[in-house]
Amino acid sequence: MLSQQIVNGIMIGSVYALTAMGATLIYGILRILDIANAGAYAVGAYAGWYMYSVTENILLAFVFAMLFTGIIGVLVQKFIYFPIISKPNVIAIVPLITSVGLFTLTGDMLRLIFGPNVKNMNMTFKINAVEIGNVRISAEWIFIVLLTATLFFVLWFILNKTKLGLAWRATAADTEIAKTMGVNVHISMALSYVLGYGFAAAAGTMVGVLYNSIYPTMGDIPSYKMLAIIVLGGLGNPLGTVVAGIVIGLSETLVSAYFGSIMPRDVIAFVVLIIVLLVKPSGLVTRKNT
Amino acid sequence: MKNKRYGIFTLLLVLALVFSLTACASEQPAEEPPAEEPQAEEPQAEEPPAEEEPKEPIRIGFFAPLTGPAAADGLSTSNSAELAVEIINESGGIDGRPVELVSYDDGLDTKQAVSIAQRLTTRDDVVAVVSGSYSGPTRVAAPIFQDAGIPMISGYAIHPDVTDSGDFIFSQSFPGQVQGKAGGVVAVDMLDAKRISIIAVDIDFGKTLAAAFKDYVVPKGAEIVSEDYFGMGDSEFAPIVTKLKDEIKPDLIYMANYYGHGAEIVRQLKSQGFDVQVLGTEGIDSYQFFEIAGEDAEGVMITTNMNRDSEDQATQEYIKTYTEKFGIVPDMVGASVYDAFQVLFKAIGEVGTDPELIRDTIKDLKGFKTVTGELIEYAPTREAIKPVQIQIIEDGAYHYYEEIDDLEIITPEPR
Amino acid sequence: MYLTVVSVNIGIFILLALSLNIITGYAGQPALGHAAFFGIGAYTSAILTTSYGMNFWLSIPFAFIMAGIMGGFLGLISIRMRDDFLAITSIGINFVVVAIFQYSDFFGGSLGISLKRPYFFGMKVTATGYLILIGLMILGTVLLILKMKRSWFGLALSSIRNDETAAASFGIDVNRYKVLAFTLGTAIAGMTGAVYAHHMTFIYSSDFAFIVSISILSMVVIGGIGTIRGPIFGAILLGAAPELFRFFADYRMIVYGGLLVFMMRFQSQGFLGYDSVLVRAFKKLFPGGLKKKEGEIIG
Amino acid sequence: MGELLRVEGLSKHFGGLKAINGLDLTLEEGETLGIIGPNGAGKTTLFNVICGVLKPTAGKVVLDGEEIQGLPSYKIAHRGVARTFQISKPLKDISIVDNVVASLGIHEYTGIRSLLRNSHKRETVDKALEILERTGLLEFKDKLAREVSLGYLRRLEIARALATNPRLIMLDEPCAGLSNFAINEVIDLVMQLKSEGKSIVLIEHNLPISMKVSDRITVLNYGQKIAEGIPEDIRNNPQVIEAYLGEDDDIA
Repeated sequence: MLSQQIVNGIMIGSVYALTAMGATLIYGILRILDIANAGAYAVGAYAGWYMYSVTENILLAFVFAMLFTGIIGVLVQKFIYFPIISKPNVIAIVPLITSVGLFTLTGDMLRLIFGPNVKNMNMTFKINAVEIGNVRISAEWIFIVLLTATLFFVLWFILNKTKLGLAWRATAADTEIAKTMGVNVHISMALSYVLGYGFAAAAGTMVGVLYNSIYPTMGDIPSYKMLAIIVLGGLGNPLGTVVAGIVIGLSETLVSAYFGSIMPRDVIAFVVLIIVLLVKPSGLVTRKNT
Repeated sequence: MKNKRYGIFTLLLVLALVFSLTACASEQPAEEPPAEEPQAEEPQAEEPPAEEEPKEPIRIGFFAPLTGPAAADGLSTSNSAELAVEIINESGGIDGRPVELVSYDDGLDTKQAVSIAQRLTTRDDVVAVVSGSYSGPTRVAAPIFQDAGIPMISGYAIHPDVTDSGDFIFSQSFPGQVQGKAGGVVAVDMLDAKRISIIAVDIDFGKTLAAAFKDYVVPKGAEIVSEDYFGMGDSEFAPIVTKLKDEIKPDLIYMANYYGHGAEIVRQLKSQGFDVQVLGTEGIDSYQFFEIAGEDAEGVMITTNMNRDSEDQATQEYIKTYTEKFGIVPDMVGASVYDAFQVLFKAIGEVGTDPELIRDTIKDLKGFKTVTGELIEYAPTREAIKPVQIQIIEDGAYHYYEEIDDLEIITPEPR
Repeated sequence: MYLTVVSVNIGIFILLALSLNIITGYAGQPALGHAAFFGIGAYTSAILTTSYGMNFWLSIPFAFIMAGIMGGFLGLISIRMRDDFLAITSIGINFVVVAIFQYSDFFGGSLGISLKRPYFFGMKVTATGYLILIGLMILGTVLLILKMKRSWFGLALSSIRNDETAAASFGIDVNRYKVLAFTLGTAIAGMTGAVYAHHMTFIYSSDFAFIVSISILSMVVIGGIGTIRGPIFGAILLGAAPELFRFFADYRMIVYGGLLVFMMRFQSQGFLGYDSVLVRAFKKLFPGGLKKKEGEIIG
Repeated sequence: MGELLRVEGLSKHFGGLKAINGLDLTLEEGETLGIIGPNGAGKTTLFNVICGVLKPTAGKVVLDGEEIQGLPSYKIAHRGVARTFQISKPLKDISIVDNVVASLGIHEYTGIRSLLRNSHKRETVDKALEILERTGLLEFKDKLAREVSLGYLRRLEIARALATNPRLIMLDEPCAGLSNFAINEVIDLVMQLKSEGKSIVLIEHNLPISMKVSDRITVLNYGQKIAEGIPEDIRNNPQVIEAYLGEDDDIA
């Protein structure tokens, strides 16, 4: 059973990592704890669901969800967040409250447009479940893990192998220095939001497929769980986020499997976080050069 | 000097704010008497029959979580409330008086429920109230209706303290304890299960049902081999299912949870290839359960109050009209709220709008046919006694499997 | 009665917002788990009155102390962590506390705790009674904060909010004052919790969820952080919002979310914060009426 | 006159970087010690270690015969050591006068009891105004600190240090980025403090200023003392010239 549980934990952990990646990318540049990223997650899920119900093509659904939500992200960044953080003397809580407002707004907008009831993807898989030894991986999971891996590869490629990514990393390291080096930080910020909201949308669509349900409040739990993950991952560090997501996924799964219901699943992320931070106040993976 | 002036200014501001509120509040009594008097006197004035005055509507209060995490249930119940009122008005109202629905959204928040209850009792001039909400909001509202002497029927909240608030408070669903016991009957007496795993949602609903279920099955010789509780928002059940499949190997799973959880559990069971009988509760009595679970839902059994295969005309009529009007199939919470309205209409039709008479009539109601089966009577705890329906999912729909009408089982124990 | 009850609810929010403002507004510490301490107070009082038969009035100071002690622990943690780490940790503490309420049978578990209405010299306390009690508590808290603003304590918190290193360089024990700010703020929230529990006659874990912390923080920020008038105004506005917007119930969450975004975008100092449009207009109308004085602390 | 401050074998390492490495220093009561050295020589780190912002890796700091290394910042302030910051750290959102009042309260921050003690008694405010007058800030007294320019914030640093009524004032580049006129004002102020018998440690990048006000000068490079003596000797020390010419032409 242990091997199956470890696989379960890693699989759900990779979904957590994907969910939190958007918030990490945004924090990396703008230093905002963007709760509204969970709104993008729900919006993305609905966008993906809509495209899938029209075209029955899941890849198209993912692309559409990411593009649609990514564009919203850029608009949100340009017209809401950027003007806020560029004002002098703005306290750190202001962007946070803004993101709470945006999150509330999107959640209820989805309810008004699509109704409170669950929407379903009803996806059928042509592949079969795989069994290796006594570990069984279902078709959904094969699809999800492959897709997540692809997305992470794309992200790694963009951040490490392209000029745009270099600019992003420079801005993340130090906005002021990046500016003096001639980096267009506006483009880095826009990139953060395209990728940030796009990743959230991909995660939302993926969870929609996984649980076959999409509903307006689906972002509620990710909205805070992803905060625990990005902090655990060292705030703004994409690699740290992957590690933290998997650590949380494994912890939740193993606690649930071996300790039963000693504490609610949602709390486990925070318990892990508090323990880690008390021991190592800078998070699991520490950022270089800051 | 400046210091002081500023301090005083701030203080004055605060006092002004606090007292403007108090003032608003104390304005209230001035308004209250006229609001209350007609309410108290109306029945007497109108009860002597055959006085053909302009027909004033009978106002019935209603609250449900239309926004927030339980909005789907809120929608289902408020649809039912609308439908019930629409149908009675089409048939000429009660005693010729139209019924008016005063409906509020509590957002699943107890603070709002308290405000709503106060509003209903002191401003809206309602003769009775139906709760379409969960236990928390219903529980905090109940004592306010009790104190105001306005009858309230709770549609499906199962917290025992709801009806314990007093003699004006009724519950239309059977208490958790009865349903848990009925689940036990299905598990051990009908399906002969020996090794049972419980998976329940960690709120009053899941906890109460699981405890009652255990109390029934353990003395009958069945073994509870595992118990797992999870949070309301959980959707990941792979760890639990893996554990059950690889180690516990139960011959029956009892799920006391809602449709979202239930659907994920059966999908996960299927996906991991674990074939086991699943017994659910009214919590998964919703068309959304099939929509999410699809084929994986086949063979799941539930204990609930509405028999979809009922030959009762009212039941079939309700299912048909509801589906036509709202484009979705009614579920347990909707049906229970619909019934709560039927009970109120019946009582008001018999005795008029005096709250105490309504209360007494409801209390003495016997053998009343509702869409969720025959309401035998209300127990001394004011919780409905009615047969428990056992339904099984076949071909993507709930179907009749059995009915438990043994009074031993379905009568709530006195507390 | 309806307005009285709504006013009690708003009054409770005013106290919560004022108390959070001590931690976040004056001491500048991000605290996103204030509802946890509200809950600790509520549960402390509820357990004392139901399980141990204690008098409601006597349970209030216990709630005050218990929440203050727990808040002090958060303060100790805050010494070790900064800014965003602390913000998230305080969210975490909120979740852990709620989980303990929900999972522990001692705290009534998922069934919550039902309470009886308390008596005051033989009279059942009514909504009006609670309104008076809450009004007095608000008055006391406001007087305390006014006193604090003019004291060395207040100046220490301002210094810490602005620059901890600088504060230490002129002799302020930063850690100690942080813990004190957390203790004081959470203790007031705890005291409020005791009244809340008995006013509602029923509490369960979700009354103190993270979302409640966020609402309290929103009230502080929307009203104007670091002032007294701000949190009071914010609590009245957002506390009354669900009732005010009843006539378009379906859209009220959108209005609420939109208001937060709009305010933060165009008036991030809040309605009545330092140099907000409203305050400037007021100053123009009454020159000298709202003159800034020495020792006035703004956010 | 006796020894006020002694630094013995002091080291502060950040990972592999030895910001200060086995440094010895002494300061007599009433003396003005200038500390000079190129960027990265460890001057500000030295201040941070003496004032308790940083804990030393090794070595002792002795103030008036008592070891104070490793004590928290606020305790060192209580012992009469005041410092200014190279990058000004004003209390931005309170007024200039309150910045000074806050500093005047150095012995008032006694925990919860301080809640009951008024911070704006007449005499406290008067004293603050007096210090503002002395530092040329009186006209800005009601402005918020974030509203005044950098030059005045440097004066505010000194005003705040004075307000703690210190025995030892440690000034970290008080003239950096100021106009010539303002520099002269700061120099006058320092000379005045000197004449009142205050002990001063001054970090100053600008050699002529340092030579003008210091009784003695210590030159740091790579965290070590490379020269020490009266200003005239330092001016002619070849090691100093080399260290400075390597990166800066201030000496000219």
